[in-house]
Amino acid sequence: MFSYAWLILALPLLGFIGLSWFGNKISKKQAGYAGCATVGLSFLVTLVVLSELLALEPEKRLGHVETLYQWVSSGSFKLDLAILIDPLSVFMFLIVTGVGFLIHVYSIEYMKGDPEYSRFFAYMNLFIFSMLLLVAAADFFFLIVGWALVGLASYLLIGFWKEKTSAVLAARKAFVMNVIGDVGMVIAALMIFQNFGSLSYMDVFSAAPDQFRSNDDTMVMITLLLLVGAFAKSAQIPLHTWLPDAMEGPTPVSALIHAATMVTAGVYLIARCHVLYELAPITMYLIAGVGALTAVFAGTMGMVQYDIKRVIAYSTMSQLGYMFLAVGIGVFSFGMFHLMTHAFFKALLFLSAGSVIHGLNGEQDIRKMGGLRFAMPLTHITFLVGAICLAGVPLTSGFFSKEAIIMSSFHAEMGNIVFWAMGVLTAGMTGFYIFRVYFYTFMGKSRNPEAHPHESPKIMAGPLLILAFFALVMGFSAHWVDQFLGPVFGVAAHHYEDSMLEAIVVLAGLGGILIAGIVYMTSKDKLEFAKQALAPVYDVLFNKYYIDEIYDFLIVKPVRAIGAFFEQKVEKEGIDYVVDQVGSQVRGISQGISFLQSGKIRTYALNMVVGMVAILLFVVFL
Amino acid sequence: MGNQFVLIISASIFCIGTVGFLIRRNPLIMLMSVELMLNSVNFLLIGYSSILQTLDGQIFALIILTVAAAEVVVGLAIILTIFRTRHDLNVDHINVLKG
Amino acid sequence: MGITEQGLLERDKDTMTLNMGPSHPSTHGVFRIIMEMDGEVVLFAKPEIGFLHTGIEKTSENKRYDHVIPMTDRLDYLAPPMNNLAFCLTTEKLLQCEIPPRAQYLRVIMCELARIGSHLVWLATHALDIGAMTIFLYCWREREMVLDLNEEISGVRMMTSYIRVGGVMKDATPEWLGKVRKFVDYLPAKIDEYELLLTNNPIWLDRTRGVGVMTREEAINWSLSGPALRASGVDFDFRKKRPYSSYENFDFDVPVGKNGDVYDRYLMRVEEMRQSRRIVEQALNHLPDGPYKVQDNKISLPERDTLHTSMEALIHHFKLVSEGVNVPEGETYVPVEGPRGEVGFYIVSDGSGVPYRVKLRAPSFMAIPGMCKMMDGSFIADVVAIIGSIDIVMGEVDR
Amino acid sequence: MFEITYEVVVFILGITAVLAAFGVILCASPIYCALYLIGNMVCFALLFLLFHAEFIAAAQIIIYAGAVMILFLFIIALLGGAKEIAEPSVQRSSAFAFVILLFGELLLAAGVEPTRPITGDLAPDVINAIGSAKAVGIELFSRHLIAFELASILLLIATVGIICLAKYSYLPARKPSK
Amino acid sequence: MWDDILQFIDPVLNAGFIISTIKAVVIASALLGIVPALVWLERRLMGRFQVRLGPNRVGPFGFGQPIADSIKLFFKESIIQSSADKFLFHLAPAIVVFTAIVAFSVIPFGESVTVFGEEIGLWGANINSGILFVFAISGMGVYGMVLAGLSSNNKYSLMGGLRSSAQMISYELTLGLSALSVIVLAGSLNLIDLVDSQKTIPFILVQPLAFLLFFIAGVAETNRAPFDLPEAEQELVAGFHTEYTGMKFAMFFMGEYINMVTMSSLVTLLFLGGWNSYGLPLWPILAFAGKVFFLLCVFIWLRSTFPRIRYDRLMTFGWKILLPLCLFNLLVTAVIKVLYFPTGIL
Amino acid sequence: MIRATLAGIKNLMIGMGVTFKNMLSKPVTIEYPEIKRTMPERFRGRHFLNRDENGLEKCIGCSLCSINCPVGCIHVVSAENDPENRVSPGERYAEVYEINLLRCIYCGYCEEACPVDAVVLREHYELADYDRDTYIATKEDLLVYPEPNQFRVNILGNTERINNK
Repeated sequence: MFSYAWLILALPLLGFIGLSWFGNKISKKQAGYAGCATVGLSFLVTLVVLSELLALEPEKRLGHVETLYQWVSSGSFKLDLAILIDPLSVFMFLIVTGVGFLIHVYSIEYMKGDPEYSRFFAYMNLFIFSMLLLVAAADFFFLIVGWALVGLASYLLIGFWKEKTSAVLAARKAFVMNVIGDVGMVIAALMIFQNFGSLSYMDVFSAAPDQFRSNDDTMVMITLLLLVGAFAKSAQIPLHTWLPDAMEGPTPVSALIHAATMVTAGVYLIARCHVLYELAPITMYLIAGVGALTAVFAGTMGMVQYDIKRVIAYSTMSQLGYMFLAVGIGVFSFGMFHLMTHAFFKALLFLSAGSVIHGLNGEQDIRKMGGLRFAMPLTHITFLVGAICLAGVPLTSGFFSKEAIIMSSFHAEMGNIVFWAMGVLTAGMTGFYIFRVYFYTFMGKSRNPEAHPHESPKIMAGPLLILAFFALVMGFSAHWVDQFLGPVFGVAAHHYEDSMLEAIVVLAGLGGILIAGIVYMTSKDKLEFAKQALAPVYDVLFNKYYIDEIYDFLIVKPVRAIGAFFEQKVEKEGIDYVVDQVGSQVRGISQGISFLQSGKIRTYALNMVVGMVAILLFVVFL
Repeated sequence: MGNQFVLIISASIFCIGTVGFLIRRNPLIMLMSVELMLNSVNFLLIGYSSILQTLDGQIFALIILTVAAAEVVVGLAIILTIFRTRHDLNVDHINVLKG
Repeated sequence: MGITEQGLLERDKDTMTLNMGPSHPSTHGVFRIIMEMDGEVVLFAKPEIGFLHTGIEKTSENKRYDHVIPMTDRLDYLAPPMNNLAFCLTTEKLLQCEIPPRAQYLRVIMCELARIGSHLVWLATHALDIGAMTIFLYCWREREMVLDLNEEISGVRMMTSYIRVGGVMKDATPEWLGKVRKFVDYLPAKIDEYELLLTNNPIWLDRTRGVGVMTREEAINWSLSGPALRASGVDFDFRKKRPYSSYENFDFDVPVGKNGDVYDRYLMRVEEMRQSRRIVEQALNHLPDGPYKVQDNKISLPERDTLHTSMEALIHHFKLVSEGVNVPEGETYVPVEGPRGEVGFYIVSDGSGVPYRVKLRAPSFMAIPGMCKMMDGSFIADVVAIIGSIDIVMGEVDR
Repeated sequence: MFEITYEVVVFILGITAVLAAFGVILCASPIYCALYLIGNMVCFALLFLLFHAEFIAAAQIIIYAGAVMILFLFIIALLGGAKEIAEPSVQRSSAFAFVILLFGELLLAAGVEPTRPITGDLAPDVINAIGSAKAVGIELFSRHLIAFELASILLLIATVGIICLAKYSYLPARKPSK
Repeated sequence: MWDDILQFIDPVLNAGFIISTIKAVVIASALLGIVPALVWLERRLMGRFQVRLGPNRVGPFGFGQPIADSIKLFFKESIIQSSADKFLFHLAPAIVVFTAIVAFSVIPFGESVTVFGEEIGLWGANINSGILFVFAISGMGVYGMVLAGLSSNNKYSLMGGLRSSAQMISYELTLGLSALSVIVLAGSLNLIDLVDSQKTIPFILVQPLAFLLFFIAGVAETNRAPFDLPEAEQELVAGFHTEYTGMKFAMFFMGEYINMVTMSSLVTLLFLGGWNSYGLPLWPILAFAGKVFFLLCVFIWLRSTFPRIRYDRLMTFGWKILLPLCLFNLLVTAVIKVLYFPTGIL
Repeated sequence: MIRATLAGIKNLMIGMGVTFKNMLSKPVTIEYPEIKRTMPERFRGRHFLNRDENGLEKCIGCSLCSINCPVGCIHVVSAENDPENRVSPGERYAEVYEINLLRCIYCGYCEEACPVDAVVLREHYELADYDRDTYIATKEDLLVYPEPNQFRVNILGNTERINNK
């Protein structure tokens, strides 16, 4: 029925292979168009799949496994090259290919000056393919393959400017963090295979509720291990440190990784495995807690950063926190909805930021920007749209999705006031930091007299406008998304009405904006006292809570210190002396018996035979 | 032929291979002796695969065949490299490992 | 591993000395190469010559000038007229006699036919060395026609001795000229056929391209000459640069190569065949009338039919036959462009009828060191190709 | 009747294999050793045929006798097959002693009854009906897939290793003139 | 007592055994008889390619020439140089001829016919993995060349032997893998089944690339020009058989020509549809013979046209071009077969 | 690369086409012992001593041929003619006239030197024999006989020897 659906995967793969083989034989323009075309066509195929899916009855939309090829059939272990078509995966396809396509188009212009243009597009196509594979996988095996490939592609892309040391280091960091997650995933997959005898989603999910009670140890273990992977990929505490560093890659990469695809994989994974997670409420609480915590935590860090991309990166973490909170409290479709709206406005923000950076010839420090609203009117508008969506100004998409999550965090079965409070706090901070960036960048006067900002070309503006449009209007599709995803999660999430709480959320967001306006639009001098007072807090926040340093202090330093101690004291003064003495004594003895260590292979072999005789003697006669 | 015959032939060839490995000084012939030993095991496996009427033995033999091919190729390459650097093929003269 | 001298000496221990020749199918005669081989790769090659030593240079010191000519035939036995011409030009320079234009044109026709014939043999054997057997017989088929022409004008297929001091042996008959014209018209199609078989054949390209490369400087320094020199990009041809025997009257191109590899030498020679054909065609079209040898009876024999009528002619005949040409005292050297390169005789005369010293500059001999240099680092199969591409003739190497 | 012929042939081949094995370890010249080893392998291949393992027999000949032993001969040709003179030593005699001991033990072990015979149902006629190659293939790609993949990885590693070991630059140079 | 003995040998004397023996004798002697004919064909055809006549003095059209040659070779003194390894020197040509003949023994050349009520298959033996058998045995043939090279104590021979071993190992892979793509299509290793599965169309139309690769590798396997490196006469004088004279030299020749016949038959069986005549009114065996004859002529044609490939190029060609192509072809074939024709093509 | 490969295959095919075309053409060889070429007039084959129209030997024994021979393979001993029984038209004749055919290089210098057209090199080229002695051509071997066949004398090759020493 969806036999052509594998085209969605095949096209970007084709693009990757083609561009990496013939990339240097074709012109830049051709490479760029080829890279875009594969993703664009993939998007079109997705649309066709979607239309076919919509033509079906809602309950028949589940579980279409398209087997391309029976790969391994070894005894009980079966592995098919198959993709899963259901509303969830198609939903993800739409986001990945749609937003990915826009980012590709944007990159055509953005990466124009780069000498390794075709390599860039090859990697981008690889990334899209890996992400699609991750999403389309019908079993845990291909999920892990996609998972690892996404990691690889992100490594390649973050370290794309390989002559930049920081980029390479960041890429390595991201890779290591991801691999930590992969290990968890692999162990989880092995446990699943051990318990269910299959890796297929269908088999596992149908067998799980019958096989395990709620909060069964095994189930908790599996879900926790899966969670490790999800946390690593979605940059949740404590595996979040790679994400801000990943901003070293080109801006379209940041947009692709942080908006549409990679970081959402964790959310997708939990949503996909909701059957398992529903069997392990403890894990759910953990997810919600970590999500809320990350949201607050990243929000605070985002408030003080000066790198435009870093701020947006922290906001990504923060918004991912929302999504985790959502899936943690069991409102999966809200999580997915927020994932979608976030994909639009975050891609929009990143691309606008990229446009700013492009216009300022690579400048990323917001302190050196300012007054760009005149120089770059279009970018100004698109950024503003992204900012109000992110800040949750009413009637924008961010408002609908965020509000739904925060409402549920209070009202839903697993919600409570703490989650709600953290959500509201984060909402306020969100408004603050994004408008801080906005004011810094677009308002006021230019702080850098040498900068000559210019508006980005049309080909970059197109995707921005499209994204801005969707970011504004997609909020109204909330009901439809619920309807569409409902069958996957068993039941559509309930929409809670509580005008008081809603008002608080809105006010929090608007308040954040207002404070930002007051702080950054007024004269500096009046705030000097506040700065003085908040300096320690500011330092902590600016240094990202010293997390890297804490890791350094807690793990690296002690190990080094212990090592140094052992090296200096214990080894040199204590052991060495003993060893020297022992050694010189032993040398005398060993020289006597060194004929055993003759260096001749045949002697060793003879020893082996003697041993064999002895062992056989033992086995046979005793 | 009963399984005793298979066992005896296999055991004798295995022992002959062992002796060859122990008494010869030419690494090529030592490698050949190892082949003999591997072959004897193969023979045992296939003989028993026929006697027990399963194919597991044949599969094992096939894997051993692969391993043996890899081993020989690498072994010969090592011998060739040693000969190129030392111009000598007597294993007793190669005692870098001497303690 | 970089090759240092020490490394080389270390490695010498597991090299193999391969002795190619003196009787080997593709050393083109009794030529011996002693090669140090590492597997299939030649580390260095050392030539050894002298198996065909005939002592022609020394013998010439005891022969009258006209008696040397049949001997020069035996030097480069694939293109004897070239040697005859070189010797005769040198002697004539010492004699300071003017050669009639018809004789000069006939010499040119013979030489260029010889060049075609020689290159055909070269192509045949070279291709056979590389393994293409059939083209051998195709070339032989055409070469047979050259030999037939030789036979008809001089009486002998190979050792023509046609070019003599003072002119040529006998005048060309109109029938013969007609046959030459027929041959000239017939040849181009056949050359195209060889090219179809070889020039673009990937195996042929594989075997010849990038093999035995000699750069321009190397080629000059290793004193290559002829097509091998031109293949390395040096535009030098005696026929153009220092015209002799009325070559200045002919319009032809000198092909020049770029890479100096075996393939370029092949292309040079094939193109030279075409150019030689052009020269022959022009010579036929503009063949002047007149005597075919010097009308001085002290240098060339009187016409046979005058012997019975003229006593003076008979006396000259007797004198010339029994004493030979008396060449004035002096020494000189005249090079000509042979099919293998510069052929030249250096003659010292003491005024008697016998040369005091004759020295041959043989192109093959001069090319052998360079040839062995090319072999360094090539495969044994390339050695064969390189020998073929230089086209050595042991007759003139050992002499 | 056929049974007796069959057993006689098996017996003869077995004995020949043993004799060939003796040849391998007793010949002075490596070339002859290699030849005896080929003989041994051919005997084994024929025995495999008689044990209804056609595919393994063919693989044995193609891989062992056709490729591996050619490599041996190749190396012998490269290195020169120097003869080896045997000389008695403690090493030799102790080797003989221990190996004879080992052989004795193995023979005794052969007398022990198999404790857990795992028999299958693939009688010769069943295999013949499927075809030896097919049967082995089915088995290999279903139950022993992991082993197969591992073996293929091993081969790959061996390939890489051999290339690393044997890679040898041909940078010839003219001998320094004296 | 005699009764017992008779009873013992009775099963030996049954029809199957006798027929097998007769078949073996017939095939072996036919093969040995083909060799002179093939020599004649090669020399005449080469002559024609080279615008000359070829041998034409002994007998009509020179038919007697190969016979005269073989008589000469029979009675020629067999010279063995004193430094050669005598045993191996004698053994090498025997291996070549033996393996060549044995490899042919499983080649079928027609359907079975009924003679005197006995159904006789036109093949030496019909074994299940016939093609594996051919590869195995013909792979053994290289021992003859290597041993000849080793035992001659001549550097040219040694290099010829080394070349032949390297060449055989390299090209056997291509040979096997390209045959494999056909085997995948037919789903059988049995040569007769392979032919039967080409009833409608020959595999050359389905697998042109495999055919080309197989043929090239086949030419290389039989050491024929342009792959005749082991005996490259312009470089290595005569390669591994430089030192051989008389009958032993002739045996190498016999081996080479029989291998040519085997290889042509194999190509015919695998790719040209064996004895299927595809509508032409031909006896099956004539169809088969005609195809083999054509391929033999192509062998000769190739020899007369192409220069010889260089050793390193040969290796590069085999490993870097033919082998990847083979693998690619096999992969594509297997994928197509699995996806679209899981039950068998045609 | 693909284009190069295709071009290579094309050129290989062209080569095969050339050989095939030549296979269909007429062979250029002639079947020698049955069919013999007619040699050109100037062909320098074996030597002959001519006779004049009276059947006398033309050679006058002047030894110019011997002097002009670059390799010195001609041996002439002259003698006075007996007026009654003339051998040659001149005063003297060659009593001994020998040519060492193994040494001769067939350069034709003797022919050029001869003032009376006595020694000539003719179109006879089948000079192979099993016996070295026969290569010392004496006067009997060299002289042509007027009737019926000029070339009856033939020491070498395919016709029988006339003189039976």
